[in-house]
Amino acid sequence: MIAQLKEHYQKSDNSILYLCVLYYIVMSFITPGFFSLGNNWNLLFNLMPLVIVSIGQTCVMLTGGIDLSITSTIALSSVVGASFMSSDSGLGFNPSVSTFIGIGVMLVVGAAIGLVNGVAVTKLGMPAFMVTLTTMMFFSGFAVWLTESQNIYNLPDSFLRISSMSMRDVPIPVVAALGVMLIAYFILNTTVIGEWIYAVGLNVKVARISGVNVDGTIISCYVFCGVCAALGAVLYTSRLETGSPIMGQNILLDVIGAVVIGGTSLFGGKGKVKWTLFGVLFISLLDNGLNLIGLSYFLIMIVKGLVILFAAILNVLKERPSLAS
Amino acid sequence: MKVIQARSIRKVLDHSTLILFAAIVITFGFLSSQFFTFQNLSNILIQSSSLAIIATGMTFVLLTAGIDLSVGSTMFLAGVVSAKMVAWGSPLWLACVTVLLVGTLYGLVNAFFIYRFKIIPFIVTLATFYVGRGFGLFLSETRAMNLPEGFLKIGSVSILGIPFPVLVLGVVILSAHLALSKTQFGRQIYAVGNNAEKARKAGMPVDRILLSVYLICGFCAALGGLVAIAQLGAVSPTFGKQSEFMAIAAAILGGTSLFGGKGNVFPGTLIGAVTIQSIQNGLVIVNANPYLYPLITGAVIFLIVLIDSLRHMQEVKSRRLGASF
Amino acid sequence: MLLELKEIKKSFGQVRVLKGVSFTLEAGKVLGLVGENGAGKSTLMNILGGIHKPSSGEVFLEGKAFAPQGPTVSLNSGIALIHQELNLFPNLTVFENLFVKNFPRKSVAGIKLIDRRAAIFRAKELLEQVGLDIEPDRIVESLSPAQRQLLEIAKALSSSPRIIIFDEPTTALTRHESRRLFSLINDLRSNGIGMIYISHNLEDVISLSDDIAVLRDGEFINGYTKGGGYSLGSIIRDMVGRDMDQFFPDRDNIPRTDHLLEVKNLGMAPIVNGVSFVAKKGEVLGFYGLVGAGRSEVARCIYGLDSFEYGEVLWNGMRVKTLNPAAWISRGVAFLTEDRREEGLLLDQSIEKNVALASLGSFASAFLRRIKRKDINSAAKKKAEATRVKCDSFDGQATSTLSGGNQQKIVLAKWLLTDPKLLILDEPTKGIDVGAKHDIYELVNELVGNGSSVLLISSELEELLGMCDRILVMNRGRISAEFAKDVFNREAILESALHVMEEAIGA
Amino acid sequence: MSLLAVFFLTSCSQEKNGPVIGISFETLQAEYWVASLESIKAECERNGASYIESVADGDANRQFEQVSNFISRRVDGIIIAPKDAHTVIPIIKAANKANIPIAIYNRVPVENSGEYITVVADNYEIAKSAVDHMGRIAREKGGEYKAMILIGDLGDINAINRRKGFEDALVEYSDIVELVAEVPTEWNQEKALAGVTNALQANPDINFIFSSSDFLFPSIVSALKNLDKYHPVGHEDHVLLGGFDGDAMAYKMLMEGYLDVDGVQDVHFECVEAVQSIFDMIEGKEANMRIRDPGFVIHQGNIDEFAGRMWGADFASE
Repeated sequence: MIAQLKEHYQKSDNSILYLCVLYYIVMSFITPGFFSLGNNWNLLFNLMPLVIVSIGQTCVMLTGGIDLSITSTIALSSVVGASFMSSDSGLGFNPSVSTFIGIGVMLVVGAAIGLVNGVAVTKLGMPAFMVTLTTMMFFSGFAVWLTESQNIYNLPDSFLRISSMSMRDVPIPVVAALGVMLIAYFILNTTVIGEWIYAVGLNVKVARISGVNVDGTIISCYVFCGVCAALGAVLYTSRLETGSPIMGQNILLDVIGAVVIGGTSLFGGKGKVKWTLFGVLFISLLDNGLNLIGLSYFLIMIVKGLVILFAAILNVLKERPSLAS
Repeated sequence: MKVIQARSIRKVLDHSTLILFAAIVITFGFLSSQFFTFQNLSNILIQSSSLAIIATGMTFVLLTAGIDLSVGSTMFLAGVVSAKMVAWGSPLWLACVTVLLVGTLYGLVNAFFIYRFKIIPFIVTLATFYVGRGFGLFLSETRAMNLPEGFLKIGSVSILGIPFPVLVLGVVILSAHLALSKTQFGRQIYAVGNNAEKARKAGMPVDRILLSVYLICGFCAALGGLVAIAQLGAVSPTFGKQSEFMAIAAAILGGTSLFGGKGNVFPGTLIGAVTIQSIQNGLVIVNANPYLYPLITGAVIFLIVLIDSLRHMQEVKSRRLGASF
Repeated sequence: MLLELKEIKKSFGQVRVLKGVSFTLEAGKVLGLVGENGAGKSTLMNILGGIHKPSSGEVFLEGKAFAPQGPTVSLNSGIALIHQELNLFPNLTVFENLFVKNFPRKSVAGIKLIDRRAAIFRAKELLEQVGLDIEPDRIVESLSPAQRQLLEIAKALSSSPRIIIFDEPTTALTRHESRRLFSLINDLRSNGIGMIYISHNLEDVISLSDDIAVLRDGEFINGYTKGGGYSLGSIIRDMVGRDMDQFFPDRDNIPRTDHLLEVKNLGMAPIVNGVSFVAKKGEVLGFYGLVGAGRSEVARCIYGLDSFEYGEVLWNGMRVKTLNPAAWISRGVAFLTEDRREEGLLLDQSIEKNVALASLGSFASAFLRRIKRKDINSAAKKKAEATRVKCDSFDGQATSTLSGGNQQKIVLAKWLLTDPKLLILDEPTKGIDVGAKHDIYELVNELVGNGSSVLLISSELEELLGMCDRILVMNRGRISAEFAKDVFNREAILESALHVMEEAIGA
Repeated sequence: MSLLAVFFLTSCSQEKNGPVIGISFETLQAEYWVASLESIKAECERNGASYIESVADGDANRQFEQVSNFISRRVDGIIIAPKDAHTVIPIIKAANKANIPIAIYNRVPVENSGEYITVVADNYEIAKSAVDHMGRIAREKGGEYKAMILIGDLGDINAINRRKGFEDALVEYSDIVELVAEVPTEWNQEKALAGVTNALQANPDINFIFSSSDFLFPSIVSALKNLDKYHPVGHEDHVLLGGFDGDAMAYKMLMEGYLDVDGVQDVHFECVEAVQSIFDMIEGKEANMRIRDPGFVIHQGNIDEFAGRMWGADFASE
């Protein structure tokens, strides 16, 4: 029985998920309130925007790139979208129309930043890290400048309800995250462009010679990533009822960390949607549990670091047991 | 005619980083007469010394295709440990030596996990990034700490007319440059960065080389931290935050590749760090609107990277043409 | 006895690669080691080089038991390996590559720094020995493949070895450069150095070697000694395990007269200088020339991998405006490039995915471009099987684990799956074994038999003579001669490839 | 290994009886926040309550998540120092919905229908009166002044309010004080040091400096010392200095006679009142819902009277 379990564990690529389950069980015993309906809902809600943003990042990383500008994308689309919707700025549409327009504008902002990144990386041949580092600086500065640091509020109710509304008993954020995951899964596993993304990540030259539209593939990944970040911004903005120019500025390492811990390679060509889901689950659980235990600020950081290291070691030992000795 | 033109374009592109650096300096010089004073230029050097020292260590790591996200935490830890030691009555020199040891030790921890368990550097240093800051916050009880006069004196003395931070910077850059370009160890770093597997096959001490670059990076981070606090006279809980990104940016701006094997400390990384600092300095000197800082900084760095990649494309083309002769 | 191997066995997991191989090497002799890919030659060499340890068996070096613990030990004991995959670091200079493990050093203020002058001086000596005329401080990235190969040999010499193992040293070299290498080998032989020479070019092996050992499937099959009466045929039979009646299979196609591809005055100074030619339907058109003559570059320009300065390309009589791989593939043109590891294969990906890569579009639905997974997988598998690739699994095995010949077959299968009207092959048989070569020739013939055309670029004149309907010779970026099948003339072709043209010097 | 560590840590800090208070701070980057957090925790303990704490690192979303976690853990009361006036609204709604009393520390939420306690020092007013006092000193001394302000993070509402207070106060003195440098610091000491040095380079005659937070003083002092411009009040080259917060560094500078004016928030008062009101609500008593910390401006003239009320005094003596 144990031997079978062990063999299954050795073979499967779900080890991070198992780690999550283990962590969940342990935490349920030692933390009051962890294993409760309310907390599970919390977990789920905290997870969703992060999942959406991370899925976009996964696509970019599959091509061998990286997108550091997701935080500024979230901030900029939050304030731009909010200023279209806010009753203060007085565009004067009726609430549901302006919600519609607002979300549309947010997604367009995301796509536009993605397009800038993608074009710079492909057509101008700039390294992704530097491109997105500078666009991060630029667009987050732009968001702050645009609003002069002020938050934008008085958003229409129909927009605010997004984070609490349900569609056939499934909350909208969950629907959105599931939707993004399904789309990403569909694209990566069943379409031509999905195959192209992996091929580009594994070897650009081979891909180009084999007729892959390399530039188009990479650009679409950055655009997709930007749209995902913007979608994350929709959920965040709706949840906080505020368009904020510094929204999401601290989630960058969480997102990239989650994707990489899930197993997606930083060098491209290797990664899966479900891995990223597990990675995000791992990071969120970690935060949630440590938060509930009531550890102090710095202990949470120390433990978080140690657990990440621990997970990585487990994963390595699984793949290469010889390193244990 | 066409050839001459092409050649002169290439000449310009070859020294793009330097030329752009000059352009920045000249632009600010025009905007403010204060910029071009000896005092201000030496200010720029003093202010960039800490970043340049950290970026030097980072360059070693980047050359092996690694990355170290934990340098900011190491800086912070260095600051906290030194402040604590001095507060407990230890002599200054002992505090400094201990701090450098702590930094090196931190590098050792990174290297240990990277080469003992073969975990990718990104994850290891992400984990130590959290642990380091958490531990520093624990030691400092998340409070700002002021350092005694003695520290500030180190920061402001001049030896033979050279300000102390610049002197330290000079020694670091010189020894790093010598080590990278004139020693066997240095050349082997480039070899490992190009292809670790080949280097191993060729019988190079790959593990030892990887170990040493992380040690060097940890040491430089601690030293950079010391240089910074010697100027500041205090350590706040946010000390060193985001330094890892700035250090990486400085190195890449100086021509170091994230994929290993390419780059240098002198003039590359030094120019990178000084460029970043000059922009900041110039903006203050001309009393620019504070909101425009990130916009201008982002845009200028983007431009530098763009020109650099155009040069690179040109180079690849001409190299291919020259290959068979 | 310089080196003696006794009953060497080696398994990787379940796979037995060497099943007990024994042979000896004497000082001042060259041992030719031949066998198909996968016969175990490379593993054997890696054992001598200290990279692998044998599962059982013994090695004796000058009578003493020898079990190297790593590459350094081997090298220090006087065994130098020249790998097929070059172990150079392209980001370092020539002299740095020569001495990267052990620079000449001088002490400055107690610190050991590289003695650059001494290093360059010694580098020059070594380069001269192998006949490589380049500055020692050039970046290796800027060297041609042939220059890199020679540099690799110079590197091996720098450790003053007693035994040198050459693994396919001539694949990147021209005939001329190869001859230079052979004379170097003869010099080394007379200096009492023992050498093992591994190559698929059996003529070279026969002319160089004092002894020849044939391996097949990890076993020692037969040994020959110079003057011991053997022929090319008998060696091939030992290698393959069967008779190979005719090396270049027959083809009975008649090229048609209509132009499929026409290139007019194509140029990219200084490598390609006004090249014009026509490829007809149903023919095999060969390109011969020295390395660097511009053959590959012409193909790369046409295919849109490199840009060119002037000239035009016509396809079926129509001028082609968009020159990029995707557009060419949709027209029915495929290009097997020279560097299969860097440009041909996704090494971490399965055979199935590699074969399917260039044909994804034609197996996708119009709406949403969904891939018809079943169709494409079975088609890919069928194509791969048709190339007689040897592998464990089509969907689970990464192509990096395959031998060179099998990898090349996968790349070929990828292009055949696109059903090309024109297939451009750039050095398709470089570094692959006899059996695989034969398979590839047959595949080419089958394709041409169905009415497609092939553009064959090769440095092996034999191959071109055996396969082509027409041969174009390139020299310094120009087409210097054209030969039709009935007037093929070995000497004339070589002459026009080597001849230094008057105007070329003037330019 | 680390799981074991978690076990260990929790077994130490578990299960006291009495109410549990969730404390969520947006940041701990200035000493002021640390002092507040410590003080609130001490107050909780004094009242026989235990607490769980979290810090959101400047991220409103994370703070929302952390407070949601508190709520699902069913804490008895919540004290929160929110990121800003707007993003706290959904947090208030969530707490109200779960029927958990909530106190908003240091920042006033914008108008809303929720039920909550606010404890606030008016950043704008305190900054304005501090700078106003600087202006008065300047007028008394006479002469022309070149002014510099160190601005905090442009994404932080308190930083913005302090900057606004500064600017509005200066209007009255525009005849003698000219603003020549605005240094953005992003609440970062290194940036502040570089910025101040550069500004002094561009305008060597700056003699009026206001820092949006006391924790940036080390940078200012360091820069001034390098130029030999750091002198006590009364010295002819003294640079007029003003700050905000009331931390230990400011206390020391005041006592040693280097700092002219400091706007102080009364941490102890704020914390005691906040905790008290939360407990009143938990116990169902009438609670003071709007606690206003008037703060005060301390300067060389009233130092004897007010120094003891400066929270930095306790920190400085440690």
